Amino acid sequence: MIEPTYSAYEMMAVVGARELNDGEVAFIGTGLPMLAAQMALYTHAPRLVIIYESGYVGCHNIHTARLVGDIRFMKGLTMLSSMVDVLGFLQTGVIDVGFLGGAQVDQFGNINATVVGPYEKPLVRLPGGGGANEIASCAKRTIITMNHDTRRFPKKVDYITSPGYLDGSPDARKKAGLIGDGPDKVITDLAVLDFDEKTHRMRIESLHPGITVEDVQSRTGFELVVPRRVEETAPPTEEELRILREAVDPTGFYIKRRAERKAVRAGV
Amino acid sequence: MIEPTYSAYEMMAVVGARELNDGEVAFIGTGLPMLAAQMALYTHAPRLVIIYESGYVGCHNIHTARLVGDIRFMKGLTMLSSMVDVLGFLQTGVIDVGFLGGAQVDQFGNINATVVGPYEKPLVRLPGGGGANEIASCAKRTIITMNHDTRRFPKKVDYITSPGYLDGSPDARKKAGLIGDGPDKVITDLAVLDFDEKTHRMRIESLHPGITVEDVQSRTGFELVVPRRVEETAPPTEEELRILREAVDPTGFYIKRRAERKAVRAGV
Amino acid sequence: MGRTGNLKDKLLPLKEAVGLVSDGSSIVCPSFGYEKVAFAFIRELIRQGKKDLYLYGSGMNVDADMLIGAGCISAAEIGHIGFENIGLAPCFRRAAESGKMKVEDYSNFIMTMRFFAGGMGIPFMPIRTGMGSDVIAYANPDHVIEMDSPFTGEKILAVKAVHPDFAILHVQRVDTEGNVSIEGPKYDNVEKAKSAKCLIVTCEEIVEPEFVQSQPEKTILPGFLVDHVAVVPFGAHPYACYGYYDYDWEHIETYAQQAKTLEGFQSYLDEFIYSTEDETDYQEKLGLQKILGLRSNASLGYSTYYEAIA
Amino acid sequence: MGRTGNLKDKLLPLKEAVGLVSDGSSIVCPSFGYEKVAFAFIRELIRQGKKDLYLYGSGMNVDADMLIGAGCISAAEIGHIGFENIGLAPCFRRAAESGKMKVEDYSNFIMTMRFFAGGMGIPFMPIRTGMGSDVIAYANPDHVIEMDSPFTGEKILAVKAVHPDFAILHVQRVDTEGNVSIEGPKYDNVEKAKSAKCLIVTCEEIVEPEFVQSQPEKTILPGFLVDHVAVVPFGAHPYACYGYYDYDWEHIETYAQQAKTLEGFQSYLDEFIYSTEDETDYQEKLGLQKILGLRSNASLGYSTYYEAIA
Repeated sequence: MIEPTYSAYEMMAVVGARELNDGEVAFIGTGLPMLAAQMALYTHAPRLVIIYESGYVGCHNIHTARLVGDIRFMKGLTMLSSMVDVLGFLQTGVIDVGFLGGAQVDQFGNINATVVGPYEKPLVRLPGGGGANEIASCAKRTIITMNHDTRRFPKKVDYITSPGYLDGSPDARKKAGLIGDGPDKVITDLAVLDFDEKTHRMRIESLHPGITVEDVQSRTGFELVVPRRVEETAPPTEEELRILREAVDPTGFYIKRRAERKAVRAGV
Repeated sequence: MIEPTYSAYEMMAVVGARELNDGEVAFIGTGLPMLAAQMALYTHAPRLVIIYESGYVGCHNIHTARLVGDIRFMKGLTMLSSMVDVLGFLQTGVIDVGFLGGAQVDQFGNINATVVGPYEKPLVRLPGGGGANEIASCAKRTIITMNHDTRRFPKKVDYITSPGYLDGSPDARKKAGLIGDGPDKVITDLAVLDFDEKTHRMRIESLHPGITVEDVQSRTGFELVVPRRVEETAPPTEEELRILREAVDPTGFYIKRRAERKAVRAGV
Repeated sequence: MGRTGNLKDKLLPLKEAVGLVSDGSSIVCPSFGYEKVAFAFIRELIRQGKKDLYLYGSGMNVDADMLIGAGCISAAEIGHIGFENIGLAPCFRRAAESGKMKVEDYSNFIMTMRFFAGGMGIPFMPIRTGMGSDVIAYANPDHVIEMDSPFTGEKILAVKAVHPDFAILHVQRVDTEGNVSIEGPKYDNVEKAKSAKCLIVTCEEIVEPEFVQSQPEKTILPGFLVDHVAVVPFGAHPYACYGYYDYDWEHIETYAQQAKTLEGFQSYLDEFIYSTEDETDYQEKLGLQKILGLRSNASLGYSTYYEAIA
Repeated sequence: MGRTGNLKDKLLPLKEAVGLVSDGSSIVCPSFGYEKVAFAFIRELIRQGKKDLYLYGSGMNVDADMLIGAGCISAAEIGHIGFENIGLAPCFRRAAESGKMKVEDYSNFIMTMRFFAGGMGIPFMPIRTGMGSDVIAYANPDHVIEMDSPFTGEKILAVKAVHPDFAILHVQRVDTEGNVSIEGPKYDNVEKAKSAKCLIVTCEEIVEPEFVQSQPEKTILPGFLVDHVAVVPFGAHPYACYGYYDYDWEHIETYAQQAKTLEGFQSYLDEFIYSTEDETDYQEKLGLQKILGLRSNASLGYSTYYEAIA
């Protein structure tokens, strides 16, 4: 195996960007989705309409934003709106795609960002969902991104902050009153996953270069659906890496920090 | 009797202005109330906060506005808001005073601006209430202005567009779910009227110069409450007339047109 | 993909945009304050002889009266149709008094919040007005009813969301990505625009995205909510377009006077609508000097035409 | 007479304004995007040792974490408390994991619409989110429940209006009539401000009414909704104030690092809050060069400090 010249985090950002199509209306959550969205805008999707729950519609920021409410979005902004307004957009079903992180995702794509352990007496108190519940409830499709390990991929999340396919039954979302179609893809540091159309169980779509089905399954807390044919995820091109590093995140706020943290973790 | 040097319409505008106190928040309807509000701003109430349902908050227009949505309000405007927002203010009970015209007002201060005759087959189809229902429902107190004649002052209006004291019973407004206290004054070309605290029936407060109780009663379709002592309405001062004619309505849009119309009516 | 896509795919000549509105459609033409109303669109609806339109609105004026008089409207849910400080709406009177047109009377706020609910994707809104009055007594219970609030049990008015087939909005500017940018008052235009199944925007001019991005707080609608755009300079006449031109009060008074009789109304339509092929014709009929006279003063946003002639 | 009255009757020194908040009050400090947050007010709440405050919010960050760590908050209804792109909120973690603080978890939109309902004077709002998830499963049924819509019978979420005792908002400008004028994002600040029984505004500066009237679309709250005003320049630090100064990311990261331990958090409080008498002291501690470095660039509205040091 050739040592990749890019980090797993960069791979996720590039793959995430590719999932956003030009001309779509995308409601973006915090973290890696922010990087991926700006990457898409700078590469194949210059007409992507990026919305943040802070009320920013049509972001074309020239400096790297550090949070969804960052005032860096004011520069080049198409529409300065409000939370009532943009979260309201979601309810009308006009948002093509939502893009979310989280702390846990289960076999049916339900996301937990609230607690690890019992709700009443949590082992780890997480931030809570913010606007993620709305995005996951209403966007036509949702992309989820998370680092891949057993702890983060339990069979059942401790708390459903943002609904995926709920219990996986065919009409679960519709019965609950949700208008969006649910999770479409899960992008991790190992693979891209999607969901079986009938059972709504998570399924391997493509494996990142050098990763095997066993690698992924062994770091997943439930049984993945493995289709007969599993593609290899196309690695970032040189051009993609150049844009990501020089234009999207030139100060390395996302890319370097992640690398540093990972180094710290590995060292401990 | 000395011929007054002002028209009945000017008298109503001046008396209407006096009912608005400096520093109050006033939600103003179309017609004479617009003139009276600007008059108040130009005389004793420079800090009157004038709101129109079009979304204008804090009007200091320098040219005479012809309608509540007039773009002349943009000049000197404190806050450009929206209908949702300003009509929402009413619901929270922060509006001190509403000021309304209409086609009919009854003994309990209910206003009709919808139909003369039966609703299903009207003799005269009026415009409908616009935002007047909201103003009458929610302002802490309401001032009503109307020309005084039997047709316009029926015992019971044909249609309650904007609620006064409804059937006059002590808790009628509260029982209906209304938060404002109801009609306070009625300003006509003959008199200023208010409402009996207990029965909520319309009562003469002051008579315009030269007008008798009999004049008013004979042009009212129900029995008015007549207190032991009835004041004379103070006529417009020279200064008030000068401001009204030279600053508030220098083109005579309101004042001259009314005079012309009256002349036409009288001639026919 | 929502309604993104290039502006060039959304741009239509006015006649074609009007052609999308089939007989029997429900419409809302945001109008309040004789300003930023898609009046050119309304004239073309009349030229094309549209029938049985269902009209939704809050505060409406000459716009609604003209459509009603021309026989385009069979029913309406309204807050108000009248000519402020001029008088009653004569065509509306005739249609309502004769029973030819069905009317549901609400208030402006009831209608505004019904549009708000429609644009927010919720089935209804709770509000505190309308109660006690005949607005609720005569309301269609499928559209407006009293209900007990959850949590508090308070009595409140529930007003149902509306979703007109078409909203037609006039604005100053649309950028080449279809984003809608305005100057001046907003009224309940945004709520109305968002409530409709199909949003058609007429505008004074097309601008570059950079211009819109230089004042993003003036963007009222993102391009992905806009279905069609027609460029119609002076398209709000006889109403105003803040920062561009004032209302033509003389024209409005002429209309109000003529519309008092059926014959007068017919002659107004003949002169200004049926005998004009399009808006260019219409503008020529008004004449250059009138149009120049209504130009907005740069420091005011409206003209001082009326002060000058007083 | 509402809350009109001269600004001079509303103006209070920061310490007195904070003094109005008695122990046990419920509060909301509009905060989203590390910008326009009344952080000086929050520091003074901590200096004055407020206790048992009930915190309402949607998306909250360092502001909430610091109040919680300092022991000011006994319970909260929230959408989110975390440090975006930095990590978890350590004080919130300790308080929630130990059970010392009671938390009701909703979503940002649920909270935003609860403030909206409060500010609109209606008892609840119907919305389409939250359903299916554990947000509704663990919701307090006195605050958030499912209901059947009138008219359509659809299942919808009813979220109850909130009316905090105090809203404390930081803005760029208040005029001498108390009108509140801002630059940049609005988030759900207006809804939060309008929902409260008492609205306290801290501002960078007082301006003339003529200035506010020159851009009336930037006025977010009329003076008659404002109870008290405190002039607190640089009052949002370590957060930003668009057009004035940027967020102090280094300071925020220092806080995030120190707050990970009780001792570290205590030493942060000691250094920046308990050992400073007031905001002047606090600013001196930060130092002139830091404050100059964060100044907004005129063409951007934020600083390029982080690009410069990268």
